[in-house]
Amino acid sequence: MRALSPRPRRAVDLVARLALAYLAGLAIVAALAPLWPLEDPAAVKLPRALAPPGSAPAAAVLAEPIPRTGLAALRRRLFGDWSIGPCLGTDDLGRCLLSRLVFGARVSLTVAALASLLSLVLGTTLGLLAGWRGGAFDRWTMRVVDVISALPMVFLVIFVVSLLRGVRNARPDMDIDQISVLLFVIALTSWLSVARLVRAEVASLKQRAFIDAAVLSGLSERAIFLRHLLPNLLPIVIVALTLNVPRIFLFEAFLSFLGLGVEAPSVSWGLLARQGYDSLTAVHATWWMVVFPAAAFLLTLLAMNFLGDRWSERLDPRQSSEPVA
Amino acid sequence: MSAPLLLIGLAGLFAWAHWRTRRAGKNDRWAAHARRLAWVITTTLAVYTASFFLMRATPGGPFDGDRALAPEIEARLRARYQLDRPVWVQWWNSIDALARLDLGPSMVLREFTVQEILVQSLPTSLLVGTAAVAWMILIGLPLGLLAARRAGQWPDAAASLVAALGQSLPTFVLAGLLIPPLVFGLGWLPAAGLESPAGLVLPSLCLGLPYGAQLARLLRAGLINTLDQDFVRTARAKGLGEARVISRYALRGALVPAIAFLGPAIAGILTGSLVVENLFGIPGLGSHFVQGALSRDYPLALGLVTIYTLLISISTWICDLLLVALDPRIELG
Amino acid sequence: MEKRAVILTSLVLILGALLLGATFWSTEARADLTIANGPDPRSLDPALAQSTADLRVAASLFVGLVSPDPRTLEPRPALAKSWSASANGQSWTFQLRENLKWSDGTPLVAAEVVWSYLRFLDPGTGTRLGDLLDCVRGARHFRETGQGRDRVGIVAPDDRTLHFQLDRRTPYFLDVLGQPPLGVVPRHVIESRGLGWTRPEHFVSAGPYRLVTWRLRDRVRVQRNPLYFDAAGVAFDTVDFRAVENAATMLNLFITGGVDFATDVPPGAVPALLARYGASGTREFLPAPRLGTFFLRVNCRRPPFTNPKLRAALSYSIDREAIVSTVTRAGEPACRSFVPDGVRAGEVEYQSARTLSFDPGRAAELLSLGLAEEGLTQLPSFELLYSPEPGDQAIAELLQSRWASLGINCRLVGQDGASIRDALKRLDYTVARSSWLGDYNDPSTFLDQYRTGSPGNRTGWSSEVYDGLLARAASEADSARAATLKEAETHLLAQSPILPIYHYVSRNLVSQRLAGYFSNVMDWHPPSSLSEGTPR
Amino acid sequence: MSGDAILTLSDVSISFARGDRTTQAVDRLSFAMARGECLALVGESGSGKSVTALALLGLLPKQGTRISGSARFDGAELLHGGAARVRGRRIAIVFQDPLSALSPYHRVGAQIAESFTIGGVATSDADPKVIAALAAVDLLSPAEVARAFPHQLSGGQRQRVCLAMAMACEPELIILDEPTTALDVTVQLSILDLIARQMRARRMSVLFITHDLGAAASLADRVLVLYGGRRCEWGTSEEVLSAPRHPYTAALLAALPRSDHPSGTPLAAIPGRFDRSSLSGGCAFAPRCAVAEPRCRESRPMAAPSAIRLVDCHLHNDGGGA
Repeated sequence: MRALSPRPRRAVDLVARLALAYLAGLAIVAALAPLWPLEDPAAVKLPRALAPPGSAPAAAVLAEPIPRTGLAALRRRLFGDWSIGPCLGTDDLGRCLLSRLVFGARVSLTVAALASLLSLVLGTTLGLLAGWRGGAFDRWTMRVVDVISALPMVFLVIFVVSLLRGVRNARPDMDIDQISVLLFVIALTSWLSVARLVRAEVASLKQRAFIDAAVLSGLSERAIFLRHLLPNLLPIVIVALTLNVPRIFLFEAFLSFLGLGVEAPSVSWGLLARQGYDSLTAVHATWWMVVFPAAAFLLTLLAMNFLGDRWSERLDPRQSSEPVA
Repeated sequence: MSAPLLLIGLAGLFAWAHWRTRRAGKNDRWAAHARRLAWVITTTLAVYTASFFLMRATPGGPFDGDRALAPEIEARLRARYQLDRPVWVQWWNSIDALARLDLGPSMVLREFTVQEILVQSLPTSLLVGTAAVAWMILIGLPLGLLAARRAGQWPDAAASLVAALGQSLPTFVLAGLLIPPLVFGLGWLPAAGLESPAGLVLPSLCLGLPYGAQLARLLRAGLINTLDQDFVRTARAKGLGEARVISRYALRGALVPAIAFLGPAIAGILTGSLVVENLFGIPGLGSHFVQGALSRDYPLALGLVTIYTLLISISTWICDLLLVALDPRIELG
Repeated sequence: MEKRAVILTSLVLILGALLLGATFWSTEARADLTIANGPDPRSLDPALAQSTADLRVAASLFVGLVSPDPRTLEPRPALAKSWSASANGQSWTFQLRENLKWSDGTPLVAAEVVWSYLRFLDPGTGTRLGDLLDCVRGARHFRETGQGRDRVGIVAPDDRTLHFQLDRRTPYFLDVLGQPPLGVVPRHVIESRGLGWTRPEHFVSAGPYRLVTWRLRDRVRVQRNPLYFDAAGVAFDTVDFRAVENAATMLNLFITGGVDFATDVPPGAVPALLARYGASGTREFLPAPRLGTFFLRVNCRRPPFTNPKLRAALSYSIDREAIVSTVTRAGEPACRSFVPDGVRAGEVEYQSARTLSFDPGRAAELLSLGLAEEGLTQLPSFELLYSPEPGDQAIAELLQSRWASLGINCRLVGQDGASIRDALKRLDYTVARSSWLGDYNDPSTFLDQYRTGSPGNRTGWSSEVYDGLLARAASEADSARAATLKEAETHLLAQSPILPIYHYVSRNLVSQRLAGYFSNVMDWHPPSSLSEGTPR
Repeated sequence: MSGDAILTLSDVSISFARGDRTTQAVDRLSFAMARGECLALVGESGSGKSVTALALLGLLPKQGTRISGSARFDGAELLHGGAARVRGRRIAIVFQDPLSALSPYHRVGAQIAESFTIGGVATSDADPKVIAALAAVDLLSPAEVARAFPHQLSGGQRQRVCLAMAMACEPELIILDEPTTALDVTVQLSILDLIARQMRARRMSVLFITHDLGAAASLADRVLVLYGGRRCEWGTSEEVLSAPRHPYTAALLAALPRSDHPSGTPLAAIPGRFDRSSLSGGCAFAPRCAVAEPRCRESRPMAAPSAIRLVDCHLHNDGGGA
């Protein structure tokens, strides 16, 4: 029999539910960003630059041309000219920080989600195959992983940005932006760590008796993967993913620090963090520009970590069984 | 002509490993090491070549400045650094030089060769990197242990909070938040520079904390997993104290994924030091690396890519060795 | 067994770290004066210096025939003790001081000064600022072709006399000679050491300081040169130029006393700095106008901006006051012309064109006129290139937002400096951020850049009228020349290949304990003229 | 009960709370075993055998586990944290699956040596003792085995290693938790034989947990039959196995394949299956009992204390048991 895992307490489950609710809420808020009664995140309003939270009046939103379709049009119909206003303060160009956080979540979460998905699929598949098959396939896959992970990201970014500008100038109709570049570069690299982890785990799982039993019982490779390996891999994969997301956030922030992040008028959390840092000096700090983006990062990752832990524990096949004697 | 020699040597190394495997069996240690070494060299060459052509494909050149150079001057400079030759020839020549361990002269910092720049900055990076790894372990290990031992209880939640804090704040924000209290408030630490051991504290902390947080989370997951395993129960049944059960048995299993993560983490610490170097005015490799790339200083950037590749390859190699030492069921690849 | 291995490994690591650390922590005592100099100097060779950070170090190590007065910028005797010009201003003769010596004790003679200048012009040296000496007869030809070295109009009739023959009357010739890139360099060392001559172990100079250490990304340490002709007038014995790229770090260092002189401040801190360290505070932060302009280049070869009306429409739609009051905030003057105020044109002060203004109405009018001429109904969206420098993005965003309200849509493209320079070089851009810092105190350092074919042009703009006006000005006397230059500038601004935005100010943080710091338009504060002083 | 009892359990109850559900694994279990005796704890899966063993050694997770009652080992209380003092030194355990019970990361020799050092043997003296211990459990090349990692050994070898490890400190009581279940039949016999010999040679008390009545019969002096965490029957193995008095014991024995039955005779299966949720105030076996009466479902049968034979069954106790 297996030893019994600790009983998750009610409070823990409550927090897990809260975390899930927060992430789901954030995803909805971000996805439907244009629908909310927020100001245009790019609308410069110089007279109220660097206004502390709640102190600045809301700006008239209708100054911009009225959109005919989509969420933004629906927003007009629902809320008209009304907006919540810059209740989290404004940045150095008087733009509403709340609105920028919401629209920034759109970019940051999209990039993180897509890159995670890709790393999940690519990393798990390749790591699994490499760990399972071993031999030449394993060696070659891991070599490729080594080579790519040794490729300097900064080069890649500069290279892709420049290349893309060429494409954009040649084909102005193709609407490529910096976000796509970001996605491309991050996606290219985020699967590596997952592949490595999965491979190591599979290599160790392979030695376990239950896999031997499965092989001996003549189960097809597919069935072994699906029924025996994947369930055992899930916990580690989920942890790897919850490690990947902050890495993506941080990489994006790093690019913003270098000035190679998303292009205005797009916003991302990394860019907001950079602006927050810029506003934080030894003699003066506009605290809201630091605190709110940092809190956004923190809450999201906290929720993600918490949920990841909970999931990986729940999904662990060794822990889900009833205590037996 | 050193490049052909290098390639022949590389092929020889592969051949020897193959021969040795045939003779001494699949698990022969020397064959595995030889093959690994050969792969490290191959990887380095592959990354070098990929970066070489990547760099040449990006617009801009090392001699572009805010003020244009007269055509005659630029032509002479290009001739001096052989940039007027076909790219393939340049590539072959640079591989040839690389085989002689000659990384060439910097094209932007023209009074220096790349080796000289490395000699100046690599020790700094290693120093800061070592300190950051120390922070990583100092933070990650206890935090992970605490969280796993008290999984689902408040110390776990607190550790998760600290881990998320460490993971989620971009380095520059972290530095921005740490500097005011530690530098201005308490006056314990210098604002920048490595003039004293105290100067090492903040940069390495900023660099190591995110990785420490990740390590903590990996350890937590791994420990919760292994603490549940039968052999840990056996160890307890033997009458071992809890500390020894964890340090000798449970941690062993939990360290496997953590070590697998350590390789890339060390690489990240070494390469990711740019921001920290910028913020704390530290003369390390990172800023040369990014500056080399941004100013299209081909030899400098490529030389640093080579060094990084080697460092990363070697750190993963060491981690793989550690893994084998930790878990005898894993075979040396 | 593993335990022993772990202990051993950690011991080795700790020992290694301590050993590594020892190399840093055993460094010399603190310098008498520490300057946060910005990015690493790329070269200590004055001929190769280009950034202000490079030039600051070069100026402390080398000296030319004359040197600008830190207070008035008037050329003062340096290696030359006296000089005279011919009546037509085309022939100059300089007398060197007696007993000039290099820092290694070798005597410094006039022939070496000539050699120094010729090396500066030699295309093999690779200087970017070679056009400084274009007024000298034959200099440009030699610089551009490498031919005719002996036909350059610089000769040394004897060990202490130098003779320059100029192509035309050049009112700013002495200002040029005072520039740091024209510091005199030691032939005897350069010829024997090659590129490595700037290493501390070989280094020889004739300036106020000589080189002690140069650690990349860390610092350049210099020490008083006892053989400098005015060694007694140099107050600080050792000076550190610390490589600090980040302005926030500079500020932190300054506040904690790590540096005495910071050369930049973070834009976000400017208002607080002005309040606390400004004129009403400790007077350690006193931004002052300097000769430099931040502007946008427009690619005049890329439709529809081949049309000057459209370019002018862009110019009239820029709210420059908003930019300086919200982004830069250190009192930068919003541009009314390209050439900053306070430039001298020989004996007179240059009155710049002052034709720029923010006029949305006029912008809209010009826009519709230009579009009609081009057969367009709407201005197509174009790209604005900006660099990662602090404040740049905010300016770009501000422009984008303002233009959008006029129906001008642009897309912001953030690129690294090298990519932007490359785009400028190949004219592969539409609108790009640019900046220009004047080399010497004369409008021509700005206006000459837009002459047809000038290497600094990079807009594809070419105007016979403009070239003609500049050529005419070159032969005129001071006040007439100033008027002609103003006419040229007016033409340039009307044609709008460049859209000036604001003029730079100095952003130095200077410790109270330093005396000898004077605000001037060249932001010229040689460490050799600073001294320990009473708090201001 | 016997005056020289090495282990006495009285009213031990163990329950697990997981989420909203509470599972009663062991329900007021009482028994005693004498010094030098081998007691077999017999029951099917889920009857609470292993949980009892783990509880005795204090190896159940603290969180969510509720233990009540008392278990005295040589006079000292084992439950509620007392086990840590005697674990390994005076009471040892051998688990069911020798592969997972041995650490995959350490050499076999090192794992055994550790047991010796716990028993007070100096680290430097441990190695020859390890070899001797391995030789004592009939391993052919003990030095080689000591150098091996568990995954390099066969199942039988591993279980011998576990035995050697358990016996390293010369414990007074050894708990064998289904030590042969994971092994081949031939290996099972040799291991049982080894255990029997060691037991006699070392005069150890053995708590032998098994679901295999045959193995119990061959090894044990006495047998305790468990069902649903409750005691059914206790007595000498001969009595219990040849003349079962509890319907459950009888059914268990009937389900055993026997050599004296002609081949082809179907095995007598116990109808129904154990369902924890059907446990009520009555006899645990009542739902599946062929002879159950209404009172069996209403009140729980408890035998009066006796030193010879205990049968927790209303029917038996009616018949004026011993």
